[in-house]
Amino acid sequence: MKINLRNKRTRTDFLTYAGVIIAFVVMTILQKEGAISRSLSGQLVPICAYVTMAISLNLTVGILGELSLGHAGFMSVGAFSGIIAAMSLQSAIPSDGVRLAVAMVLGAFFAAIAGFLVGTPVLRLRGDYLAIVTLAFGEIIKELVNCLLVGYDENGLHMMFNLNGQKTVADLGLTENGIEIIKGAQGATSTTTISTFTAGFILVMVTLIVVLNLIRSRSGRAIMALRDNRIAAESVGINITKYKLMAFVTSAALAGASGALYGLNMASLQATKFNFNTSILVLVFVVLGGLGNIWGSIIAATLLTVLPEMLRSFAEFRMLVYAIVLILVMLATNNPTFKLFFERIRTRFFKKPAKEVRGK
Amino acid sequence: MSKLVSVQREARIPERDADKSPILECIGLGIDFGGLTAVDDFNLTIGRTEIAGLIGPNGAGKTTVFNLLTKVYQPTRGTVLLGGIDTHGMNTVQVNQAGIARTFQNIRLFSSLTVEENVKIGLHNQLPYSMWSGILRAPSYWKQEKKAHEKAMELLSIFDMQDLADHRAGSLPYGAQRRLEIVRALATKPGILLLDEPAAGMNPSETAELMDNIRKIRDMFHIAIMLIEHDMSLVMGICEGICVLNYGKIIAKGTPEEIQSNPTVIEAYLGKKKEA
Amino acid sequence: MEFLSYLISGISLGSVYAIIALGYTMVYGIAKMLNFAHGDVIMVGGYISFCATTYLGLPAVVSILLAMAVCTVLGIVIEGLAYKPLRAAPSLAVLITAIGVSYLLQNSALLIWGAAAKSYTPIISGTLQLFGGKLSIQYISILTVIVCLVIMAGLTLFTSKSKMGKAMRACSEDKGAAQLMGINVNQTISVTFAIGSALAAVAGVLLCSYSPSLMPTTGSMPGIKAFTAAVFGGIGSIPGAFLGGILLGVIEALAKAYISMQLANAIVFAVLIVVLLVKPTGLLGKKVMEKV
Amino acid sequence: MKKILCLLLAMTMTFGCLTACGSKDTSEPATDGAATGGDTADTGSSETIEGAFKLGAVGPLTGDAAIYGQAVVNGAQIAVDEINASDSTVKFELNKQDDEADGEKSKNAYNNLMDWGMQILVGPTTSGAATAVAAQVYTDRTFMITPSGSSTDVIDGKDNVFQVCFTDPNQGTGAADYIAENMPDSKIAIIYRNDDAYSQGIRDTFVEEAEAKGLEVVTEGTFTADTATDFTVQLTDAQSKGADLLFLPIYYQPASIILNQANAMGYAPTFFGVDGMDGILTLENFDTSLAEGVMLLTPFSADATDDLTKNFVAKYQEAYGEVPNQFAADAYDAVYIVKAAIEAAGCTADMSTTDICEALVAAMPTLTYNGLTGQNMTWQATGEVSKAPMAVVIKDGVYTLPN
Repeated sequence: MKINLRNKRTRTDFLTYAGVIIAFVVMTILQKEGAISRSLSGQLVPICAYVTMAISLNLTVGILGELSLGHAGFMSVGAFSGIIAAMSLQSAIPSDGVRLAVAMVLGAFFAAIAGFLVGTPVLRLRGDYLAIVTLAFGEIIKELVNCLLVGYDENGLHMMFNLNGQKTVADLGLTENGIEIIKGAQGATSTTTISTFTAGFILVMVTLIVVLNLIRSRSGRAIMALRDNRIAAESVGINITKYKLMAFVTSAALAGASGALYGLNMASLQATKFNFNTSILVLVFVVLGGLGNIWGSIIAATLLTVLPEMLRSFAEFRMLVYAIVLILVMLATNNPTFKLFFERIRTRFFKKPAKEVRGK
Repeated sequence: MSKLVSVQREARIPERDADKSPILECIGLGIDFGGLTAVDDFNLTIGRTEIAGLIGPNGAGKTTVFNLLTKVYQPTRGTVLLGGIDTHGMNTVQVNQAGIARTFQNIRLFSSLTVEENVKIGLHNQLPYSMWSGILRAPSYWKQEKKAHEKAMELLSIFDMQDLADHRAGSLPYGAQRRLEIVRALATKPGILLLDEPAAGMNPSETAELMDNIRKIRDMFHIAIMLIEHDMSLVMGICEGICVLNYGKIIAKGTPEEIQSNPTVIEAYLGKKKEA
Repeated sequence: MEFLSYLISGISLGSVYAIIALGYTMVYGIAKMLNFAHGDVIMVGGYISFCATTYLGLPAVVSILLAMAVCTVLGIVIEGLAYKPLRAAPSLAVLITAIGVSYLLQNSALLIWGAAAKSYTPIISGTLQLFGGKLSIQYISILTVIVCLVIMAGLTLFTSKSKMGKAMRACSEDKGAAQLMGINVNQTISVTFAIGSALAAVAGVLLCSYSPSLMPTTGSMPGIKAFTAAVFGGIGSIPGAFLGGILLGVIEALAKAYISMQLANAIVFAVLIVVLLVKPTGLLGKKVMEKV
Repeated sequence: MKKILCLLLAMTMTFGCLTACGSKDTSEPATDGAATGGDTADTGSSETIEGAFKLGAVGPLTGDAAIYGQAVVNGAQIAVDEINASDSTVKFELNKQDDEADGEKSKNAYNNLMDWGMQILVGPTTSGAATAVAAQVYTDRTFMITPSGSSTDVIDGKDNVFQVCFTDPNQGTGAADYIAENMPDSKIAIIYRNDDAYSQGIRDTFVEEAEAKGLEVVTEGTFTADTATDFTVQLTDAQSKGADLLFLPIYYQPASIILNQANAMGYAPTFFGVDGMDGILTLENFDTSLAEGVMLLTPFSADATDDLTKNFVAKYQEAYGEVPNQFAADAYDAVYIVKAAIEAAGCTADMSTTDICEALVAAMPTLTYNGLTGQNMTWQATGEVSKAPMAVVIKDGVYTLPN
């Protein structure tokens, strides 16, 4: 199994892995030395979660080519099932690391189920209609979790669905040693935070391995074939539904794992966190990083998560600046005039004309 | 039933396999779009290794016939037998697996992928390793991918395109894109290959080369080829049987010589073109 | 009788959705872009009208006209600065830009008008009492439905009869061909945005009259709901937007009343999903066949 | 690579552009208090004081909940300015950070403040965010006092986290007790926001206590952030069930819509709110006649005639052009409570954050504080405040004590 670095794609993949590993090692050393601010070190786990979200959404939007506006819904499913798992297994699995791993796997599993349930009917739709249905799904998940009451005691897991708003955690009938895990709208408020940067790094690596290896395999090629030309893909015998679903479910599962990581980093988490805005936030990472460009997603997710924090000196102008940056970046990367302008700057300063295979 | 399958012609190419049963039989095939009948009463039989032509004026319904055969549209009536098996109820993917491959009038490549990947996608169903083997890079992945690479290169070599393997399909010149589409279709191991205007946009020398290649493909893979083409020199040059379509109906069938002398055809179509 | 009250609530709310959806669907139909900033233009319209009546003491009608004028200019400026440069860009890039514009408008409003909510004075108040007071309909709801119908009829006439309207339809079918026919596509799209934004101002005034509280985020949720309504009715279709809006409002009200208030929104979205599965292009949407 | 280059360039461009705009803004006289309040405060004198305690304030300054966060930082700013201008030996340096009412952003804001060297945290403003930060604060041993994070989850099991506001259950039972005492025969309907911890929390304990006291709750209506524009269904339901008292454990912004829509429907029950309702009279352009007869439990009233309140309201109005609401008052009190605790514990500004924390935690239960939001406020070691809720009724557009 030798790695052929002369192949451009293999090289890009290899550099992506290497970049993530180097970033992790550097950050860990700096953190040990106390050389990075608390502000940044506090963001490391969310960054890992968002990077995973961005990569997984890129699988749907960039690789499969279907616009999803409800990716946060899968994150939500993963987050809350991960929290339930981690909280109820506290005594069964004393090791934080193992429990976190189990929670992430379960989060991924339940999100995958959600992905399958949504994907099966919905992937028959196309374009903006599919987008609106994923948006709708994200909103439905949010509302459902808002009605969820979950507790755990020595008799096991208690779960209740608060359909009419009349029930409270007290109705779960927990014993004295019971813990209230999810309290409806109040969300999960007594979570023991067990997520670590190392766990986040491992998740990002696993995500990279899954997504990159998938793309470079026959299944990934089939998925990209669907994106490029659905009719041609069918004509060469690619089962559209199967591969759409494969991409969608994989993407959902990774989002679920990311949600579990995120959820177990927060002492308090409400379903409303995973709303339309969060889905959009992740979509912005993907589009800015470049559709189908995995390392682009990683960098965009990191930069854009850190950016609002760097803008704190702007006080209340902060989000305004963020919005302007967003618009300008979109213009700069997509407008022919701007592109030409940047190209010129590049050639002037780097004396190396852009080498790119240009399509017709 | 028509006698487009000229069994006698078999004798002209003795190295063909002995199976004389037809690969494709259309019986009373037709489709309506709303109230409009696009194709009606389409009867055609094509032999195992025959090269057949489907011609007719613009809008005659030629591409619709291809779409019916490949189940892009489900026929309103009629039957398509593929190697004797009824394709009723099959979808595009299933008829492809049953042995029909095609190219498109307006090229439909996977343009952001490389030439090699395009061919490998054609080989998709011949690479039996699972998603998990792919993600975990199990031994079967390496073995199958190696095989796929070799096979893709072998197929590309038909048109001498091995050197282009790493290029983006969308960046290829027009002619090469058409050839790649044929290679990709061949990769699915079809029993019959449908070519939709393969020579469109080609100059005479390229067309001549294409004619040679079409014959070569037939002889190499022992498959039937059915093509839609406006270039009469190509059609008359390589087709063993020709079917003429006008207003969705077959107006004539026969050998190139018969078609050329058919008054109905001349009146409907060839008469005007022939002067050119 | 209660059912009727609920139904009326639903229609009232639905008519507000419908009026927003009309703007959405129009821009989508011609520019083929999901203008997520539409809801925020509504918010701006509401604030302008609020300022005109409260600070300048102008009559309601003048305030509406002023709001329409400001929003029209705003729409043209947004289109010219943010969307026009991306005409050739992939639709996702435009989508993200629209989201950027939405954030920009919200945060500008926050800086200009402050975070505190403002109470909007409805342009007309009062209730029509029926059956001895058992059933009441707010005048503002009646007005909204009427305005909605007028706008719908106006837009339909405009797109089918006027030269500009025909140009719009041509652009929506095929921009390239329209260009070749001598239609100024850029100008047509700008006009579309101008009309869409003027409609947004009207919608803002009616929304705030119905639900009289103004905040910088006032427009975002109704915007999303109206977008849903537009898709529900078949995006790009003018009667579809009206139908979608009304249905959405009615479903929301009845779901609240008879199924679960908790899940009213979830039910609305679930119905949307079911409708799209049965009719993949919405209730009145055109089915587009892909040519092979 | 090209994209990243573009990104960086674009960022630099905007930074340059906006710094220019920003500096121009501050040089001009403030025209809108709320908008430029933060800016003027940043350049205020509080920053350069030697030996001052570093105080952090966190709340949503942007987004949906910006009303509350801005009130909190403004209230805290007034208290800090007052203290620094006085001859008190305790001085403060205040740093205000935005958290968009989001747990993750709130933790970021907190970490950012810790990088700055914050010694005491006043915030976060909203319950969810406060709970997320409280867990972090507990492990870090930083002293935290939240003006308005009212859920019990905020303080549960965290000895160094204190509240200025009532806890939600406290308000729910308080309201039910008050109704049981004064209007025991009411047919009660509740409209609450079920995706909001605050609202749901109060509703839960209210219903529990109402049951215990034998009150009749005829119907409950809910809404979420996404359905907060239309309440006619909930109101029709309440009306048809014959409810004559409408309990609204919600904030004043949606409450103002409910009052409007109920009025338009011709439905006029007694409205009963909790502390979130405070502020309804200050809502710009709000027709206060709609709020006639609304009862609410609130610890703070901007119309109170005591000197402390009058002074605070006047200063707030001067600085920010608005009448302060309960959030601002809570934050104002929080700063003074911190000051009192520092004086009681004898802390100095050169002590470490954790030392200050331990000293203040020990001092808090010994304090008795009289402030804007209550007389004789005391704290249990759990962090919960004990103060008497005050029921007021709105008459002629002002709060009056009910007869």
